[in-house]
Order: sequence, then C-alpha cells, then structure tokens
Amino acid sequence: MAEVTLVEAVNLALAHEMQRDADVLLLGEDIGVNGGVFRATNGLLGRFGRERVIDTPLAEAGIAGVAIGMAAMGLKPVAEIQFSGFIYPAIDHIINHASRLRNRTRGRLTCPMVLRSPCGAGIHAPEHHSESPEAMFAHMPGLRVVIPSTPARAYGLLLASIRDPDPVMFFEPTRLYRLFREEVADDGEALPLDSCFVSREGRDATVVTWGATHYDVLAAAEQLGEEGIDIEVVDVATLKPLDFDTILASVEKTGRCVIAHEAPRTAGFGAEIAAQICERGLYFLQAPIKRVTGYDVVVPLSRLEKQYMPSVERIADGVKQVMEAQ
Amino acid sequence: MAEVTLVEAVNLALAHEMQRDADVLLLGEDIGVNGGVFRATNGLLGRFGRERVIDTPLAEAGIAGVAIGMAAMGLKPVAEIQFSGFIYPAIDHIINHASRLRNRTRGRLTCPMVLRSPCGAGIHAPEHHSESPEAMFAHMPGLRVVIPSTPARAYGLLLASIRDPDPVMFFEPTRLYRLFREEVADDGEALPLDSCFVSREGRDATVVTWGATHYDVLAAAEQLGEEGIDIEVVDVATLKPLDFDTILASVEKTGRCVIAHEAPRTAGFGAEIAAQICERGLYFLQAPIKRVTGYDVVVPLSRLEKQYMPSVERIADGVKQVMEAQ
Amino acid sequence: MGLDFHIDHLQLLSPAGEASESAGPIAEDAQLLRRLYRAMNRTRVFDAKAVALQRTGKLGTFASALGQEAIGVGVAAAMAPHDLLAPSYRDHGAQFLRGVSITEILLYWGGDARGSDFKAARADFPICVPVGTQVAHAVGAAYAFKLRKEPRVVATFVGDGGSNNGGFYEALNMAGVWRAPLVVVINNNGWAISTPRTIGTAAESLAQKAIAAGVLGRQVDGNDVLAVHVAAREAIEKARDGGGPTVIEAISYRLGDHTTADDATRYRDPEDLKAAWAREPISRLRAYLAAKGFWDREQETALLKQCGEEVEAEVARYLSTPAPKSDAMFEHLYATLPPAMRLQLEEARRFAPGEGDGHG
Amino acid sequence: MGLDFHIDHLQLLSPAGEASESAGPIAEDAQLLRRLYRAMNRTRVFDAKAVALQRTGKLGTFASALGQEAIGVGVAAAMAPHDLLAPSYRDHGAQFLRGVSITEILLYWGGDARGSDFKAARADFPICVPVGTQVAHAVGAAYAFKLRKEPRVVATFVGDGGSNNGGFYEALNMAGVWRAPLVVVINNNGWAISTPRTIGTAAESLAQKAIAAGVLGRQVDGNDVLAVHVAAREAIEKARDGGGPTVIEAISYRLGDHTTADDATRYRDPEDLKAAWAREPISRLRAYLAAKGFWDREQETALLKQCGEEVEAEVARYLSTPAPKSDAMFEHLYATLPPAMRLQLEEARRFAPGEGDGHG
Ligand SMILES: Cc1ncc(C[n+]2csc(CCOP(=O)(O)OP(=O)(O)O)c2C)c(N)n1
Ligand SMILES: Cc1ncc(C[n+]2csc(CCOP(=O)(O)OP(=O)(O)O)c2C)c(N)n1
Ligand SMILES: [Mg+2]
Ligand SMILES: [Mg+2]
Repeated sequence: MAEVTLVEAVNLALAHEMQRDADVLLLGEDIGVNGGVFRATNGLLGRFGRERVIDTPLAEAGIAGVAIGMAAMGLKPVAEIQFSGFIYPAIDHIINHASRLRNRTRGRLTCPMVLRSPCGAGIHAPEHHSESPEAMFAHMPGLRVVIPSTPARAYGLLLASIRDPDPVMFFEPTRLYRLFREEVADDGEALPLDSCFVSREGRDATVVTWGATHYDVLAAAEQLGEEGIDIEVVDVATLKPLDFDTILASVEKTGRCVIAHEAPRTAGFGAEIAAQICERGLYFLQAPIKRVTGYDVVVPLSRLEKQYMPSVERIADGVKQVMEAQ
Repeated sequence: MAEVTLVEAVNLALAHEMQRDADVLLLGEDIGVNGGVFRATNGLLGRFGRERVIDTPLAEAGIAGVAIGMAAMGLKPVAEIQFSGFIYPAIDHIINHASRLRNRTRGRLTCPMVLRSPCGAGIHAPEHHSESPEAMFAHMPGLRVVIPSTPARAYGLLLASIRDPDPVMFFEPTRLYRLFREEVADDGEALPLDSCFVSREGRDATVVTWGATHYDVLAAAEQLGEEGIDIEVVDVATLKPLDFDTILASVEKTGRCVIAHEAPRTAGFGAEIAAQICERGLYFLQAPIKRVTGYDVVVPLSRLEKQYMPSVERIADGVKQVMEAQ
Repeated sequence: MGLDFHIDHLQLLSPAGEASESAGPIAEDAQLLRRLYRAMNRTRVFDAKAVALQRTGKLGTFASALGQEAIGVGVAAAMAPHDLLAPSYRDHGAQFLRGVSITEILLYWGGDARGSDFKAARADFPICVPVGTQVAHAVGAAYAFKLRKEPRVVATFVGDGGSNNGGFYEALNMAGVWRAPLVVVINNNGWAISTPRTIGTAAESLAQKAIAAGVLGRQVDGNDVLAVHVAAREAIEKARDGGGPTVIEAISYRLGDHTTADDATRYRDPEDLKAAWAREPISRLRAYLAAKGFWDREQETALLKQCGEEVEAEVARYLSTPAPKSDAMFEHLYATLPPAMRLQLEEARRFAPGEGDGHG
Repeated sequence: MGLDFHIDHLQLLSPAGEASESAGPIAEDAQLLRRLYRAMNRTRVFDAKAVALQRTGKLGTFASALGQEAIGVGVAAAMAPHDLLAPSYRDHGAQFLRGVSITEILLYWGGDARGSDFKAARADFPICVPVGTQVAHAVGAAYAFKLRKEPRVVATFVGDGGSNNGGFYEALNMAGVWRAPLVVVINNNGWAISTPRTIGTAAESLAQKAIAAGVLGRQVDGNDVLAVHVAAREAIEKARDGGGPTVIEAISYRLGDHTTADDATRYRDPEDLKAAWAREPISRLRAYLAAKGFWDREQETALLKQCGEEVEAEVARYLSTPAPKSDAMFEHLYATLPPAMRLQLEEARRFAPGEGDGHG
C-alpha cells in the first residue's frame, strides 16, 4: 500500500476504472499529453490512447454537452473542467440536461457521467482559480455533489462516482492536492456516496465541514483539544444527496454545532445544514449554530486569499463561541 | 392612478426610466416589435427606437456579456432573458464579470445593469419555462437579487434596480404577470432595495416568502385567519443583500416561522433564512422552523406542476405544524 | 496566398414543381417520392389537429412544423433505423419517421413526460427545448459510435436562431476536430420567434457557419424535399464512411406562428407570408407527382382520410391517457430515490388532488 | 448559385527582415518603426524580468508574451487614446502602450487588485482571465460608442484556443449584426496551454471564423509588426468610419511556457520551438531597421539599458507597495457596503495577520 497525495489518488482511481471498464473515457482541456494542469490524468493518455483520453477544444459548455451525449449512449465519460471558476458555462448542460435526462425520458436514457473540477483557494493561483461553487450544484435536483477531503476518500469516492448510474459533480480541493500523503490501497474499493464521515469523535461540539476546510478543522480540533474542548468532526463528503442523519446524530450528542466551509456564507451549503438542524434538531441545540465561512465577497486575488478563507483560528474561535453560548 | 397587472407595472417602470434617463436601454430576444413574449416591453420599440430597444440574436451568454460592456461604458442596460430556464448560459458573465467588475477595478469601472427574467411555474408553460433559480444568484457576492410579488412592488423595485449603481438580477414570477391588478401611480417613486416588506401583520407565526408564493401565502393567511391562526407575512422582495432584521423582528414577535418558496428545498434561499434565524434568533423559536417549498425534483411538465408547487394547502398545513409543535 | 471557400446551393424541384435536369434518379423514384409525400402530409394533418387541440384547451403550448415538412421528412427518410436523431422541438416530422408515435408527441406537449419515453425510437434523444443544446449531445453520441466502431450516424436539427448560439458553434467545432459521424440540419425557417433571420446574424448564409469549424456546409432549398433528401443522404453516407460532419442549411419558411403561444401578426408582414405559401413543399411535390403520373386525386383523397383517421385515433389515445401521479416527479430522478426524499414523496402524495383524470 | 469567400494573408516583412514590394509607406516610416521596435523590446525585457520575479517567489503565476510582442504592440500603436482596449491576460504589450504601468501589471499578477485600477488607461477593461469572455464586453462597449455617436473603436484580443469558445462566436455574431466599431485580434500563438491549434479546431485558418458572423476576416503574419500594424490601422479606420467589425488572425508562436505554472517541455517538440525562434518578431524588425540604416548598435545598447532601468524602477515600486488590507475585500464590492456585511468586515479585520508587508 502506497502513501499517495490526493491528486495521485484521483489518478489511481481514474486509471483503475479505465482499466476495469472500457466504457470509461476522459475528456477535458490539457488532460492528454500534459496530464492535466494538476497532473490528475498524468500517464493516462499513454496507457489508454487518444480515443479515451480526449484533449478538447477550449469550450466548457461543449465539454459538458458532449459528455451528456456520450453518457446517453452508454459510455461513462469523466470530464474535467480545468478550474471551478470556468465551470459556469457548463451549468446550462448540467442543470437542463445531465440532471434531467433520466427523469425526462422516464429512465429510457440515462447520464452516467462525472464532472471533475479542482476547486477552492489557498494555492496563490491567479484570478478565477479559487472558486467554491458547490452550493449552486447542490441546489439542482437529480445531481450528486461530492467533495473529498483526503486521498483515501478521493480514491473511493471517485470510484463510486464513476460507477454511479447518475451524473456526479466531483470537486477536488486544489489546496489538498499535494498537502499530505495517506496510504491508499489501489484495490478498487469504492466508498459510499450516501454517507458523511465522522472524521473525529468528540463530546463538546460538532463541526460539520467538507473539502479543504476539513483539514483546517482537524487542526483546530487539535488546538481545541489542548484547551480541553473535544470536538466531533463530520466530513460531509457527499453534499447531495445529504446524509443528514449522521449530522443530526452528532448534534444530538454534542448539542452544539459549527459549520465550516470556504464558499461565501450567504446561500452556501452550510445554510442547508443549519436549516435542517433547525427543522429536525432544534431541541438538541444548546447554543445557536455558528457558520465559519468565506465572507460574502468575491474571492480575492492571492494576496488576500488567506484573509478570506476560514482559517484554523476562525474555526477555533467559532467553536469557542458556540461553547460559550447558553 | 390606474389599476395595472404586474407585467404592465414592469412596462411602466421601463418606460419611465427610459424617458427619464437616456442611458437606459433594453436588449433581449423578441423584446422589440413583438414587445417581449409576455409583452413586458410592449410599445417601447415604437417610443424609443431600435437603438435603445435591441432585439438580440439567440445568445444568452452574449446578451449578458454585451450588457456588461455597455454598463462599463456608463449605459444602464436592462437585459431580458426570455425565461429563467435559459439564464444558465449567462451565469458565467454574471458571476465572473458583472458582480466583480467594480471590485476588480477598485471602483474604476462599474456595472449598473439589470437582468430581468420571468420565473416560476404555474402557467402551463412548456418544459424549461418554470424555473426558480434565485438561490444560485443569491450566493454570488456583488449581486443584488430582487423578486417582486405585486404590481406596485414590481414598479418600485424595478425603478430602484435600474437606478442602482450595481448589477441586479430581477426575477418576475410569470404566474403573477396577469393574476391580479393593483393601483400603481406612475410617479417614478422607487422602493428601497434593502428592505423586506411586512405584507400582513399577525401574532401567531411568521411566514417568510417571496415571488408568486407570496400570493398563496396571503390566501393561506385568510384561511388560517378563519381558523383563528393569525400569521404575519414577510415578503423578502430583495433576497440579496438580505434585510434580515425585519425577519428577525417578526420571528421575535411570533416565535414561529414557516419559510415558503417555489424553488427546490435543498440549498434554496429558504435555507439561508433558516440558518440566520438559527444563528441570531434561536432563542425566539418556540417550534422548529418549517420550510414549505418545491420538492427536490426537476420541475415537472405542466400536468404535475401544481403538485410540485407549494400550494395554499401545503402552506396552511405547514403553519399548523409549527403552531402545534412545542 | 489566402484561402477560398465555396457554399453550394441545391434545388432539384422548382417552386412550380418542375424537376431540374440534374435531379438524377430520385426524380424517377415514384415509391420513395410517394413515401416522402405521405409523411409530409401526415405531419401537416397532425399539426393542424394539435393546434386545434391547444385552442380548445386540450393541449399545452405547441410548436407546429407547418411549411417545414420537407426538412424533417427528407432527412429522417435518409436515416437508417440504427442511426440516431437529436431533435429540437419542431421536428416531429422527422420523429414520426423514426417511430415516435403521435400519442407520444401529444403527451409531451400535453405536459406529460411519458411522451418522451419513446416506445419505438428507444435510443433517440427526446425533444430539446434549450435552443441549440441538442447539437452537443449529438456530437457526444456520434463520438460514442465512432469510438465503438458502430456504423451509426447522428442527425440533429437546429433553427436559424439557434445557429447563432455559442452552443451550436462549440459543438460543431468539436465535431469538426473529431470528424464525428454527424449531420447538422439548420432549419432556416426565416424566424426565431419574432426575430427575422437578418437580425440574428449578418452572415450571408447559415451554411457558411460550418466554415468556422472547418466543416462542409451546404445550402438546400428546404421546401424541396428531393433536395433535402439527396443532401441528407450524401451527408449521412459521407459520415458513415468516416468523412466527418456536414452542415445542411435548409431554407424554408415558418408558415404558422412560432408556437400556439405566439401571434405572428404582431411582427410579420402578411405579404411575406403569402409569398412563402407559394413556395411551400407539399403542393410543390404534389404538382410534380401529378405531372409525372405518380399520384392522382383518388390517392390524395385516400391519403388525407387515412391521415385524419390515424391522427384522430391517436388523439383519442392521448386524451384517455390517465394523468401522471405525483410519484412520477420522484421516479427516475435517480436510479434509486435517496431515502431522505421518501418523506417528500409522501408529502406530495398527501396533497395530490384527486389524481387520475385524463388529458382532456 | 452559391457563395464564395476569401481570406487574405498579409506579410510585409519576411522572416529574414526583407520588406515586400507592396509594403508601402510604413516601410519608410523610420519614426514609427523605431517606436514599434522600442515597445516590443520593452515588453520582452519586462517579460523576462517578470518570469524571474516569479521564479524567486516575488510574483504569482505570470503569462509572458514572449514571441508575440508584434501583436500587442502593432495593434495598440494603431489605436487612438480615446479608443478602448479589452485585453486578455497576455496583452500587456498592448496595455503598456495604452498607458498601463509595469507596476500595475506586476501588482495584478502579484495578487493585488489595485493593479487593475489603471491610473492612465481609465476606461480600458482590466485583464480578463475567463477565456473569450472579453469579446462580449468589447462588443457592448463598441455598441455604447456607436449609440452615442462617439468616434471610438474597441480592440480586443483573444487566443487561438479562445476562438473556439462559444462566447467568442456569440459576441462576434452580434458585432456583425450591429456593425459595431470593433477589431477582434486573434493571437494565434499555436497553443492553448498544451493543446495545439490543430486539436482546437479543424478550420484551416482562424480568420475564417469571421465568415460565420458575416464579418471580414484577415490573416496576418503576427511576427511581422508592419503587417499587424497596417491591418490593425485599416480595421480601426474602417470601424471608425462605420464599416463594422474586423477579425484579424495574427499568426505567431508562444516562445515561452503558457504561464510560469506550465512546463511546455512536457508536450512540445524542441524542434518546433527552435524553428519558431527563427521567425520571431524582434530580430526580424531589427534586421530590417539595421539594413535601412534606421537603427544602430549604439541605439540598441541604449534602448536595452533604458528598458532594464525602467523595469527595475517599476519592480522596486511594485515590491515596496504595501500589501492590501482585509478591508479591500469589502471595498468596491457594491457602491455602498450593505450594513449587514459590516460584521463580516470586522471579523476579517480581527483575524487579519499583521497586515502591511510589501509584495517582496
Ligand atoms: C437557449 C434558449 N433561449 C431562448 C429560448 C426561447 N425560445 C424558444 S424558441 C426560440 C426561437 C428559436 O428560433 P429558431 O432557432 O430559429 O427555431 P424555430 O423556433 O424557428 O424553429 C426562442 C427564443 C429557448 N428555448 N432556448
Ligand atoms: C473559460 C476558460 N477555460 C479555461 C481556462 C484555463 N486556461 C487559461 S489560458 C488557457 C488556454 C488559452 O489558450 P489561448 O486562447 O490560445 O490563449 P493563449 O494562452 O495561448 O494566449 C486555458 C485553457 C480559462 N482561463 N478560461
Ligand atoms: Mg427559425
Ligand atoms: Mg494560444
């Protein structure tokens, strides 16, 4: 079993499924010879050939659209949108077609595609390379929305996403791509797409999070632990459909909840989690919920991105606030 | 003062601003000779000429993009996207440019544009003509998102939107276009873009809503009144930036809250309101919040649209649920 | 130095119904021509009935193909059964030849998704409303066929308005790079709702939009079913032989309103409409068939009677189809409904008004 | 019947630096040619420095214009001050001539939005990263000028990759219909990151993409600043005279990596790169100027010294610019910050680490 980074885990999962299933193919900008701007598809052109590893023209709407056509004919396209800041032109095809094809045709045609896209800030990238648009997709009926937080989860969730018979949006936090390594067995074992993961058990408060922020939440948990505050960390992982029961069980146990994510606060996916707690777990709450998130501003250029993101300090501070409230 | 429908009120506001301000111009598909597929721009081509009432090619991304260019040069374009189901190709320009131009250039260039679009179900329209995408836009920093619920509010809010120095998404519920008339003085008086409206005062529970659902909430209020339940109705009207204080004050008074909207529930804008209540008004709540919304399904074709929408019955039922809960 | 491009124009039957000298074997193929003629008439009879149903509140908004029958019919008749159609919302003329039933088309416009569960054309794409998006799906499907070495070709239709959309361009450009087995038919009916073709683009033809993608573009008289059919056949053969995509601009005219929700008198000169009627495809072909002795008055009467009866029977089937139940919203949303959505399904059931009345 | 189209190709200076017979007055305009030569050199000196800054951790990702200097310079030198530029992210060569400072460009790539608050080119659009979207902004601005009868022309740049994007097509198509005073320059540098131009489109030229919009398209040798400049001047004059838009495909080569985050050796044949160096624009013009006696070794030495000093001075200014404060995220988000956001602004302040260190 090798220690791999998150981006290597993505590569392993892609290679595994391409090897196992001849219907799986990749398309996107610069994913071929170049192996993707983050090297997620490194080596796959050589192994699987030009017909299954397609360098497309620069056209995100087209990429999503042709992937739908391929999927409708039984292929399992895994399309890459080079950065989430460029995913917006693809939304039309995703919401109007990918997410509806099965429903529209009463199951006659289906859309087993995955749309992978690097997301999030924190790597000093240029403008538009630091977006966190997951909430927009979580609002769209018929989709799945997945964001891994560790190499092992990236591997298992990506396998599951490719095998899933419906369209999956798979966001990969660029900040985690090479931040740490983890043992990942390339054994083709998928992880469930309908469960949150409890990454750390704790008594005092629940922190619900996903993506790159998960890393900071775990760091905050260490700090807080030293101060005697024992938090439980829930990695949502699959935002849609949401496994709310795991979150609810944790909040029932701890009575306090912080939701941490990098996207802007207003109408971010944290709001949905807070709303469901308010509907189904109100009486468990011993303190108001606290959201620690990106601010409601345009993700700034790199000089300010650290100030924008929910830092370890802000997360720890948020936990202390919910601990103090009565 | 004339009694006008909502779509006539939109027309009045457009005409008023075009008359008053030579920088205002309209663009969109079929808005010229045809006066718009809903007649919102009826007669304006004749009054203001082809240069200020532009029938565009069928290209929603282009419409948004050129409007940004016009706005950056000091014009005040009011673009129409024929139906909200076709707004998705425009999202890229809206989120990546319209909402950012001022921030990006430190105020050097600005984007005083309005993007109008009919929204919502309930008029037996064809597929893709019944969307409620407001939450996606409410998540985007730098935008305003407005949805009127009556002719008078449509008039005053549209005037305010055109005069606002920043980009505004203005969604017009098609079901309300001709549903009822209301006296509207064409006096050029704008309504504030930073306030919710309390449409009905009540003691027992707050129903927060917007758009076409507002109409049904008022009907439910009548029914509930007969059963002795006195609800307060808050018309959010401007979803972004949100006047949460008005909502909070109402919930403080009533202690119970239903949020009703037509968009799918998950990650809809109702979640944001629930989340803020959970953060700032938890101790006011005497019962869990209830969301009465469209289901998390693709808006169905017309035969099922009534089953999809939050009906008067469902809203009344939701209120009773929060009344019963302790 | 420099580059030169040519767009040709094909017409085999004049508006008066006279075959050009270069018309070739098709002009003598009585059986084929009668088949095309029947299919065009069937489309027209259906369209009239569908509009009438809408007017009497028995159908939702409907988009008639009146005047453009030669396009759908001419193309679909050139397709093999295992080829694939990616239609727009005005292509039931083609869909009927693919095996889609009248009842299905009525169900769709009647607001019932079961109309897209084609019982015969199992692989064909459903009706596509977001203008131009179907072209990308067609390219993706064509890529799949090419990858699998299946000898199948995809045909897709898009309007003059749609050909100005970025989605059309991106998809066509990809098709060009990938030499996808694809035929893109532009139904240039002169109008995008109220927007005349000249306000949609400054391009002298729509066929030349293919040049931007390095793809062959041709213009045909879209009211001449012979020309449409021949051009489609050539394009399909080329595509099947690995020759890549073709764009066919078929020039016709929308003789009806955009849809039943539209009123074209608001924006259209009645003289234009009158002139367009003189070029319409069905009487043109009838004149030719009659002159050649391929068709007579009795056959005409029998055909119209048969079309009428068939349409009535399908309408009856449509009208008696029980309305869908609220469960249908949740079915086929995912392969398996997420458990948490079960509550929503039950809520919908609880509030569903007396389900079960027909489409009437 | 049918339609014919021609795309011409303009080259005035051969790769060896010999002027063609049809070069016309520009070939004798020593003052202009020296101006162009200086500007191209200044761009190249800057690019080298910016890449070096990035390598030493003093700048973020940066997109150099190496090898394509003739395009930005040739076009911008043809613009009047009151014309407008809508650049991509590789067009600082043009921006410098518009008055944008080196410090501003460095601030932008250094991650500081103040770099887009151009002190001189107040009306010009900022750098545009979402590929191709700037073309629509350019069309909208051009429409505004036309509406107001201001004699201003908009120039915009887009890459070969970007010319395959739907946004480019929709915008160009609108410009065609509206006869907008616009020049769209396609910087065909052969690559869209790792994607060669031939994988981007099957079109024989990128200029022919204009045909799809009914717009004039021309090809020029983009390494020949005379050709670029003459074509740009003609297009700008035509646009100013109400003649509508032009597309100029300028064929060049990206001699550097896509950006400093890229490693072109992964996908590019070193032989291609070597061949491209033989066609590059600066030495070509130098050869011509020298042969004509318009330029000598001393001038060359002085120029490079001057460019170096100027760049160093601007770099020093950049490096000593204090970092932006967290408040900057909230400033200019709206004309007036919504009151409810005040709390967020204060939270950001509370958590801001020691603000105030420079860009170094
Ligand atoms: C992307 C998109 N924008 C707008 C509409 C609304 N709409 C429906 S049909 C139509 C005009 C289409 O014209 P054309 O492409 O020429 O096809 P035709 O209807 O004439 O067959 C418009 C604007 C739509 N369906 N899709
Ligand atoms: C819409 C969009 N998609 C993807 C990207 C990522 N990206 C940045 S530059 C680039 C290639 C652009 O190539 P080209 O248009 O030829 O311009 P060049 O960089 O060669 O000047 C890509 C894919 C982007 N910036 N915008
Ligand atoms: Mg049309
Ligand atoms: Mg390039």
